[in-house]
Formats: sequence, structure tokens, C-alpha cells
Amino acid sequence: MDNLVIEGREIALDKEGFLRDLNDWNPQVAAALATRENIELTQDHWDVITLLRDFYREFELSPAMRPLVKYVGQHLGQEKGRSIFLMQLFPPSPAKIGSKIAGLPKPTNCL
Amino acid sequence: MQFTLVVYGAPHSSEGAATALRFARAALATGHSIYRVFFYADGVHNGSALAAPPQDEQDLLGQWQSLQQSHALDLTVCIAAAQRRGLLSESEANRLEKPSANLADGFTLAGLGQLAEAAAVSDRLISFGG
Amino acid sequence: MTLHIINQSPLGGSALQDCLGSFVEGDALLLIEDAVYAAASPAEHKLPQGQVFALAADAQARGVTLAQAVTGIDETAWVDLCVAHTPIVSWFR
Amino acid sequence: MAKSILALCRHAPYGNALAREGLEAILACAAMDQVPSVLFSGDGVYQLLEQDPVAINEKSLRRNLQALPMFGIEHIHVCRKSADARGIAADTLQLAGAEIVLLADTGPFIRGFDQVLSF
Repeated sequence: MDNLVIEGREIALDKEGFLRDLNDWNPQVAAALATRENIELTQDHWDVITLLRDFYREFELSPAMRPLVKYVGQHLGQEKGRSIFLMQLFPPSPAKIGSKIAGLPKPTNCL
Repeated sequence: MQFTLVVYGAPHSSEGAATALRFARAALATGHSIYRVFFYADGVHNGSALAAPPQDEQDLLGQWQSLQQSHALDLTVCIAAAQRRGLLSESEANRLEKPSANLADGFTLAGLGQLAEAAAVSDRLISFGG
Repeated sequence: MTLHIINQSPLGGSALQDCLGSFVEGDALLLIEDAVYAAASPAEHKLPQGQVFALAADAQARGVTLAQAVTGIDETAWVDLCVAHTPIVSWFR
Repeated sequence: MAKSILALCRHAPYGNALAREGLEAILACAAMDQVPSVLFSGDGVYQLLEQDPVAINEKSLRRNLQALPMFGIEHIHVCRKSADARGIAADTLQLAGAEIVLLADTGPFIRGFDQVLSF
């Protein structure tokens, strides 16, 4: 897959568009990764991206759908802690697409 | 009755896989069915097409495959455990950009959801430790 | 009633000890693989009285003579034991 | 009919992959709405103690365990005899967001389940 070029710096992606080196992540990279998924980042997206990164820092896991919904509910309120909200932000697979844009490891295919 | 077998032992390094085979044959011979054999942890190595034991030792891969053919056995290898240990299908090798695939015929790579589902629907679940 | 299956030799680790700590009267105990070494002297290893089985093939392979209190079974009888018990708990390593 | 599932965790963290892979299986079951009960016994009790595995290049298993409540597993059962035998005081066993339930007698508890996944 093509790599990202941001401000003249090349960022390596794997075949599925995940970062090869998680340390490459920054908000600009997130926006570029989102563009590749045809997603334009709004404040709601950024709130969830921040939570995804918090989740990873806290549990050292890329979240599956169920815990992600619960985590979002705890931090952004029950109105947003619903799968439909996440589905609208990161279709078609919020845990996977969200993790990709937030610069988390590729989920292991198990969850 | 429907059994699910969970195998943790790599072939030829501990006895678990061979014992699971003995149990599977006995269960099938007495009219029971096996819903799924789920290979997990080091047990994923049972699905390697590249095992080549000497002729005077038992061929565990061949035994799994012949049981699979005669009873349409579901031999599922956990995909995450397999990735870590270098057991890949064609499509996984391609996706993960690895030089070759080694998943044996008769085995399927799938997620841990297949273990959860098997536990939920089988009458009995038995783990074979490594 | 639970069927406990152990595959580790009695002093090779904590499998037997952990299992016996969870054994309730009426449960069954099956010794397979290296655990059959415990079947030669069940009292010494504090095995429960009654409902103790061992895979005969595994004992024979290791030259272990089963004590009288231990019932030697084949794989078919093992399947029957599994049918007769829930849950089935494996203790290994 | 759905079955009640117990995950029995008997391995210490890091020394054997089954500690981590057991947890992954537990999380996968929970993500599939087959939420298992969890019992730490034997060396598995060590999984619940403080850990700092950076120097051995491992991820913290205890951090992963802290995700259990997020997956809907809010009660963590621990074999009291196993903790005692290892000199682990009950009050040192804590997991944020979860309730630690010490079991004096694990046998009757295990009997209550249809399936046991041993890890």
C-alpha cells in the first residue's frame, strides 16, 4: 500500500493501511489516515480518537466493539456510548477503522 | 452427544495432541459427534503442513487429516495464536506480507469467537493441555 | 458432578495438588499421560477414595501397575465418563 | 441452549503464553456475549499482583486484566488457598472496577458450570 507523505516525511503503512511504526502517529497523520478511509474528522471523531488512545494506554489493548462502546459511554455520556454513534463515525467496523486512525496496533482478528 | 476438543500441545513435543486424537477416535467410534477441534496456543502447530516426522514415528498431521476426511471434522486453528507462531494460510501470508504459507489441508484459520461459540453450543468441552 | 482430568506427574508441578483442592465428594478423577504415576500409590499422593480412574494404555506405556483403588479404563470408557459428568476440568502443567 | 462457562486460570504471567492467551480467549468470549466467569487458582493468582515487565520487553498482563470490567466481567474469583499458599494477602489483590471474590472452597463453585476452559 502507498505510504503517507506528510510535510515531506514518508510514513510507512502496511498492506491494510495500518502504521508500521506506532511512534509515527500524530494528529496530522490521523487526519491523513482518515482521508484514506473517506472520513473527514469532526470534533466527535477526535473525542473518540482520544479515547481510543486512552484505552490503549490504560489497558494495552486495541478495543473490541463492546468495551469501546462502554468506555465511550463512561467518558462522553450514555448518549454517545452506543454502537450506532460509533458506526456513523467510523464505518463499517468502528473498532478496526478507529484503531487504525488512532494509531493503535492492528487488532489480532480475534475480537 | 456433541464434543468440542481444545488442543494446547504442539505435536511431537508434548502428548496432548496425540491423546486428543485417541479421544476423538473413541468418541466418533461410539456414535458421538465432534463439533469442533480448536487448536490454541502451541497447539496451532498441529496445523503445519511442513511437519516431517521419521517413518517409524507416528504421523499426527496425517492422522488429523484422515479423521477430518472420514468424519468431516471441523479443525479450527486460532488465527491470532497462529500468526504469532508462524502458521499462515495463503491469504494470511499475503495479507501479513510473509514469504510463504504452511497451513495444512483440512485445517481452517479462524478467530477465538469459534472457541466461544463451540463452548456455548457443545454438550461437552475438553481441554488437552500441552 | 465434575470430571477432573490430570496429565502431570504427581510431583512434577502443582496440577495434582490444585485439582485435589477443588475435588468434591462425588466428583471423578481421571489420570492420563504422566499423571498415571500417581496411580501406583494413590494413598501416598492423597488421592480421593473411589471414583479414581487411569488410562490403562498410558499406565502400560510407562510400566505403571495400577493400585487396586484405581480403575484402569480404555478410551471408550473415558468417553462414557465425559458423558456422565459436567463440567470437565483439565489440570495440566 | 447457551452454556455457563468458567475460565480457570492457573498459569503465572510471562513464563507461559497460556496466561496471556487465556485472557485473550476470555475477552473474545465476552466480546461474543458468552461472558465467562473467571477463577484464578494456583500460580494464576500471580497474574493479579503488581507488574512492571518493561525490562523484559513484555506488555503488562495486569494492564490487560484491568480491561475485564470493560468487557462485562466485574467479578474476579480467586482461590483463597492458592493465595494463602503463596503468602499473598487478600487485601493486596485488587483490580480497578472489579470486585475480587475470594473462594474458600472452589470445588462446589466449579461444579456449577457447564463448561470449563482451562488456561
